[in-house]
Amino acid sequence: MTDAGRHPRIKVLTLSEVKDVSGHVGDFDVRIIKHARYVDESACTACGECAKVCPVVRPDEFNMGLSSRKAIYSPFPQAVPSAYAVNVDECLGHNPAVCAKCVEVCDKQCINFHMSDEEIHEKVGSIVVATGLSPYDPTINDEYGYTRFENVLTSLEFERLVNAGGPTGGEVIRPTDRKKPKRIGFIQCVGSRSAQKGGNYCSNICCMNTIKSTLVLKEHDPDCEVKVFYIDIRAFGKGFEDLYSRSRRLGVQYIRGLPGSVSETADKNLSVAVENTVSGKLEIHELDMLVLAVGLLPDPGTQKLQEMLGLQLTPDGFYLEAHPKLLPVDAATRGVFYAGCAEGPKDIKESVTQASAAAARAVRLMHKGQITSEPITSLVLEEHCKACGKCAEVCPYNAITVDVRKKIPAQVNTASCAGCGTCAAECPFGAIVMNHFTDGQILSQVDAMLAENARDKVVAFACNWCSYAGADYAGVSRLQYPANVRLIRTMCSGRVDEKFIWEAFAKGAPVVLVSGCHIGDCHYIDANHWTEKRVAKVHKKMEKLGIRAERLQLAWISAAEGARFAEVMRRMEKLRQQVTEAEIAFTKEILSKPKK
Amino acid sequence: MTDAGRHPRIKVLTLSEVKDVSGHVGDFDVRIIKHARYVDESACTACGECAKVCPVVRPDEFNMGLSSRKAIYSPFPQAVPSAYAVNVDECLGHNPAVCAKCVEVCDKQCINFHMSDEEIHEKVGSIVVATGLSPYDPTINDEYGYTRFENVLTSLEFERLVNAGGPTGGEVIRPTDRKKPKRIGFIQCVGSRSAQKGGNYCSNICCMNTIKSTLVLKEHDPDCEVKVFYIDIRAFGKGFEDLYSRSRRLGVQYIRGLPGSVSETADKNLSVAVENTVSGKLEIHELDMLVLAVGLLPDPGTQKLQEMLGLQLTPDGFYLEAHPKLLPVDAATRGVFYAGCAEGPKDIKESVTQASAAAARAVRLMHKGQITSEPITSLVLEEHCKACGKCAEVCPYNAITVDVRKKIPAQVNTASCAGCGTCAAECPFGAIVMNHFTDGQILSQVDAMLAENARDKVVAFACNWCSYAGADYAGVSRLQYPANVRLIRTMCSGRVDEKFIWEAFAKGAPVVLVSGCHIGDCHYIDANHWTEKRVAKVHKKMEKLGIRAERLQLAWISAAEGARFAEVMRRMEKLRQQVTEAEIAFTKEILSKPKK
Amino acid sequence: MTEPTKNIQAAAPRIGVFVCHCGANIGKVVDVAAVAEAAGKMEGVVVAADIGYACSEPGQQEIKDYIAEHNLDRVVIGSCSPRLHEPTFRQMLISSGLNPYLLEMANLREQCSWVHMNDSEGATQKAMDLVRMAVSRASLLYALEEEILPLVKRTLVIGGGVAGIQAALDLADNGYEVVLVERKPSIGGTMAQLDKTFPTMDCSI
Amino acid sequence: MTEPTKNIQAAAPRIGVFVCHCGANIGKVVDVAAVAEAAGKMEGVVVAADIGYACSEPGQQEIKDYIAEHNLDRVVIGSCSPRLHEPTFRQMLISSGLNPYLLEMANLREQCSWVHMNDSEGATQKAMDLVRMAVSRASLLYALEEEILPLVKRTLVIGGGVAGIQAALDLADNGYEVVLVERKPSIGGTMAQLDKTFPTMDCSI
Repeated sequence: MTDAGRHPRIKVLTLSEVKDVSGHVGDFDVRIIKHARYVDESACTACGECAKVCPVVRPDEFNMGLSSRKAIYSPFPQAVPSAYAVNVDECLGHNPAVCAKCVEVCDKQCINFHMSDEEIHEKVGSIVVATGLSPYDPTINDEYGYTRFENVLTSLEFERLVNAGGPTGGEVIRPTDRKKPKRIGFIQCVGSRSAQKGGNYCSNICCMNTIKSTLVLKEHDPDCEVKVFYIDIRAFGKGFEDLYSRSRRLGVQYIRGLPGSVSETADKNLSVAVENTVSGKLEIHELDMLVLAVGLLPDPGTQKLQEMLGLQLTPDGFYLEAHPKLLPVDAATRGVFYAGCAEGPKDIKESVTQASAAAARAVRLMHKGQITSEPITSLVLEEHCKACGKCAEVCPYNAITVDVRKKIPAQVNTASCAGCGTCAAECPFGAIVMNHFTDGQILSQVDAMLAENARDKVVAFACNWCSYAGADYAGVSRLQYPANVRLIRTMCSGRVDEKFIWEAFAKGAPVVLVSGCHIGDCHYIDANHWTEKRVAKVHKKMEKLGIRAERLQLAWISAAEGARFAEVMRRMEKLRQQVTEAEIAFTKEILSKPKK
Repeated sequence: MTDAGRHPRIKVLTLSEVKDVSGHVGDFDVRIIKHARYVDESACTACGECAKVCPVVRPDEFNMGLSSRKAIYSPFPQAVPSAYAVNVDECLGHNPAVCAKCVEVCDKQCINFHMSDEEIHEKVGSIVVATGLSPYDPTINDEYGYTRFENVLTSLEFERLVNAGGPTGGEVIRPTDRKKPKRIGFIQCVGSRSAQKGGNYCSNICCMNTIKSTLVLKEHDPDCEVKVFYIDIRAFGKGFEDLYSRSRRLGVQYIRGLPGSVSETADKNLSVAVENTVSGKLEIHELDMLVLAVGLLPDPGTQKLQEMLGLQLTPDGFYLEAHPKLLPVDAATRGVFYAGCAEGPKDIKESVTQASAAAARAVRLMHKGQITSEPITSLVLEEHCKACGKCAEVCPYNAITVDVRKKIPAQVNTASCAGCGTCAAECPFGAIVMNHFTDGQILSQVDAMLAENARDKVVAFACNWCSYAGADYAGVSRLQYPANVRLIRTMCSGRVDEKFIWEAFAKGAPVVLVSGCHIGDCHYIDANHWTEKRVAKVHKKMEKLGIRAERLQLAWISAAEGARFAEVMRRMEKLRQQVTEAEIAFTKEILSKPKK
Repeated sequence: MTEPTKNIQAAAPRIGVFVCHCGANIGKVVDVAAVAEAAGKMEGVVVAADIGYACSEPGQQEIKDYIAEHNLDRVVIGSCSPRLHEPTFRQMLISSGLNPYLLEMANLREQCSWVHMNDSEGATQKAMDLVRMAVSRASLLYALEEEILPLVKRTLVIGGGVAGIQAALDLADNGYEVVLVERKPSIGGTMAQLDKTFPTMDCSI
Repeated sequence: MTEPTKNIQAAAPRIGVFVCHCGANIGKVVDVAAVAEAAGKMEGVVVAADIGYACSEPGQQEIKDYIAEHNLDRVVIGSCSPRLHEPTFRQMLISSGLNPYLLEMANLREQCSWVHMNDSEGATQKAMDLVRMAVSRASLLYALEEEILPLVKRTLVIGGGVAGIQAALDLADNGYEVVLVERKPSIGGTMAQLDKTFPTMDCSI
């Protein structure tokens, strides 16, 4: 923390928020609002005289409200920057007649109520999103009586309570009578693994955090009774199982089953009813204090930032990686990287590791001092563009901007474009050229293929990463299939334009196959969703035209599915044999008419 | 994989082993043995003609022995380099009279039996250890009848069986009758979480791997019966819980409890007896096939490499990080980093993330093109060194080399030295100077402190990272304690030389405190273990000399334990008050005699 | 149908077609000589030849000699999968002074000879089609250049918790400027609130 | 007792001692002027003074002026914890032309005035001792220089599984040479054996 605060190349902006980001990889424009601190952070020595005289007392957020602070305060003793701040909403005002006590007492004259919010502009080449987490708040559903029973705490409140630097100096006392609790319970999965409340995902850290807390409790007081109510104990990481065993050896009871209800006794103890799924019996446990192991939610600002940077979210609300296994810290938006709980719940070790990984990826991007854009990108022909916005809608990389209202033609940011070609396939006006995979180039392949004996051939489009690779793998495995299929390679199945399919049928193709990566495995995030929609659309049109929809097939074939590729080819050949001369002739005729 | 194989800056050495590493960060000398492949890897086009004619048939390791390969073979179709290799132990020999069939059939003349192992020397500035894992082998303990019952498979064997690129083309058939199994069981934690067999740690990936397998099975055959026997289902990661729920929704049965025994029926089915810990009853499940979810062990070469590079291992046998939370990919040996399962069991996403992090740390080290060594390092006075080897033994960073046999004086590699000063404290001959914390400098502080009114003062040594910081924190928290303590700061408590303690007592100190980071939290890996041993040694000597051992105290105080610091200070003051003038006089006298 | 404005040929293309035997791998199933001969008659093809191993050093040299001799401006190789040797042949074009995007490959091994081993006739027909398609496409290829865009060597880190701090430090220690933006009055995030075992204020943070 | 050979003073040390009030933080508990006065009489001390805020710009300038005026070669600052401002004052020494390791701090705030607020007498005594200890240590300090060692910009990656491959790629893409050593005949490791969901041969690997 202090290292970051004092590093000559790190500019720390606290009380600050990113308001807007424009531009693209290599050249982002960032607008930041730095809220007024009302204390000169470089001059303040954190002596604390100001807070002493401040008359406004508020609950201390850092201690989860278990202690108090003033309206002028240091968030916590080791804060960086090591300077006080005024919460201006709480402050009585600086009119000397009203208060201004802090201003008077500050020798160094650091306090200045005339400070105002500052707008800061920064130019950066890359962005690391490390927006962290937000703990689940059990007040919403009043889980286990949290809002009604004072001796029910959240795990974060408990954390401050056992912390040597916390409000009790690390002494565990329960709120109602400030006595040492002798019987303490922990309830796991509060706001996790539940369809009703919080997330339905596992929050990753709560099991180990509870186990740690049980060890701390047993260290403080070996005789105290500690019970943990759980579904599964997820001690999955390095050294975790060892801590779990140690906790059990020290006598901590792990009871499988989440409590059904909690009630308060006359002396403010808690009566916990649980069906022990091991014994199968309903048990009542009386406890002095109860700790709710609350889950982790994404930071509330996640969605705003997601829109600003064109990022994706998982159904759980965390940021989605460009590839969940092979590019785990890259965002789909080029130049943006994830670190820490913003990407999903994780512990400190994982956060630190991921942060270093994000740094590696950012450095990899920046070390040359320039961005080389792959030439296989798309290109807008402005004279044809009607600024309809379709291309921007389908681009998985947010690489296209178009002002639909002002009818300003689309613009491709070639640094962000990954070259899937979905925009070119979807453009209703033929206004987008996909370099190296132009309409003309692909259509010429179709035409060349079908110039002779079209009736005998199977036309197949295959994406480079999965289905074309699957075909190669069939070859490596020497899997035999009929020799009349001819593949046309595109980078992504999303490139396969409707007109390629119509051209094939118009030139007499009996059957056409479109193949790509499985849904979820697309090399271009989710461009193959558009393939799927497009094929469905063509199917419908075929039916309308009286062409058997079956003649157009869609198949997902992964790079490892050589056998599946061969099987699909055999199936296509069977299909081809069922297509009659008459059908083909009819199709050619109907498609030769002006409007398809 | 192919990206790595063709990257102009990556030199891929397969069939190769690191034999020896010398030197240090920035300048390692590496000796590598590249075993003969007997095939020219740059010329081979992997056409496979050679394997066709090879008469030697062996089980295919890649398919876990579920298929066969020849003595000349490509390990798997997408292998990099894409070249065949000869297993010379299996080959019949290249005498044309004997065989040499492969040599004859290779058009490009790639096969050369005169190749020999090559020794390669490389100079590098940093090292990434990514030695991976070794799956647990259930033949050792014959778990669940693995060696006796053919239809009991390991999870890796099963993996090859369901793999579209595997020996059955992804068709799940059971070994004995090659029929589709309709009832399949998975047993979790085979070789994990067990004190008896394999590791007693959790192998991290087996739960999710099994869940994935159940989904694949249900996709192949929605009616098949799938049962999973488990202790806890550890679906802890992003999207994991979702897969687990999906598996349960598809009807996969999760049965809590590990089977007690497995027997084989007449028709080669498996009868599994398990105490269902939920129902509490002993159940018998008859299954067609049983899959053992085997745990992950460290690679067998781990220990050899550990010795070569001076690394540490955890009790589980995986590599130990320099700091488990804040430096999770750094080894304690400067310039060495960890990636993947070498550091502990983890899935692909975590491995990839950690690998990027390791790259970031290595790049961070190398980007300046030079190593700046902190000046606060130790220094050997060769004329005093007796080459006893003690310093090298205690150095947590392997930064000192000394040839004990040849009596060559110790040498400090300043690039690796982190400056804890343990060597200087432990050297029996005063031959090591710790820069900026020399004996003279520290003794002068002791002397200056005790020059007047020594009787009233508490001498306290505090390490920079924990106990000195804890004292600061007490200050920040305004915790009051007696004013007669004076702290002497060293970087590590490991620096506190016996002679500093004796000097304090000799100069009339009533009590002395040595304080440092908690065991396990030492900023210098484990240097404070030596502090502990040393204090114990001094305690014994004190007793021998008739000095109350109680007058020397050892306390572990973390940076957050301000309250604890204040409390220890109060305890020291109480202790001080109990020390009599006579005791002090006696101590001074006895210590003024030549031999202490 | 719209054609890219860029895609205008200055002159008639001069295509060379080279069909690889890959030893017997292609040659045993596909009539390589016949394919080369058919290719020689295709539109835009100036020269066509069969080659033992196109990927080998001598094979590449042979092709480079053809390029120079016939002043070729486009090259079609019928051999293995482009996933294997496209980088090799692109490099070869560069060393012949051609733009690497003026290469097209026909996959005659993985997607032809190896999968139609018992149908020489069909495989040869397919090989001819694949080469024809490649030639047709090749005549419409145009040179592409990598675009070089400027880059600001600075990073914005959003969030000052343990992850943001670590990312900032690793970047800064690598020599990059970092702007670290934190909503609260201090950096530290949730970690600063935690008690020891998930670790404490110890050390660098 | 052995003394380091390096640790030989060329001449008598010329130490300056500066005791900071830190506003009222130290000054209200500790008799700062008395501490400064006592320091002035210590061995090796050429000049001693009390300062309002040593860490502030004017405070630092004042000290720098003393250094120049009295030709000081060592500086002792009695103020807050070195964990807070040692970097600040080391920087100050450098800008005064002194080696930064010739600085010593006495912690009169966190470890004195703030923790003995009701014992002015004891705190002042302690402050004097802490300054005396600092002066005594300062007179034995010697200049230290960072050592610059050569570095080979190459990395050895041991193991060619998914982790080794990724580390190698990230390093190579960052411009570093990599030697990737794998025991088996192919890189790929365990990952290459796995079926799809924990993913397969798709994409870049």
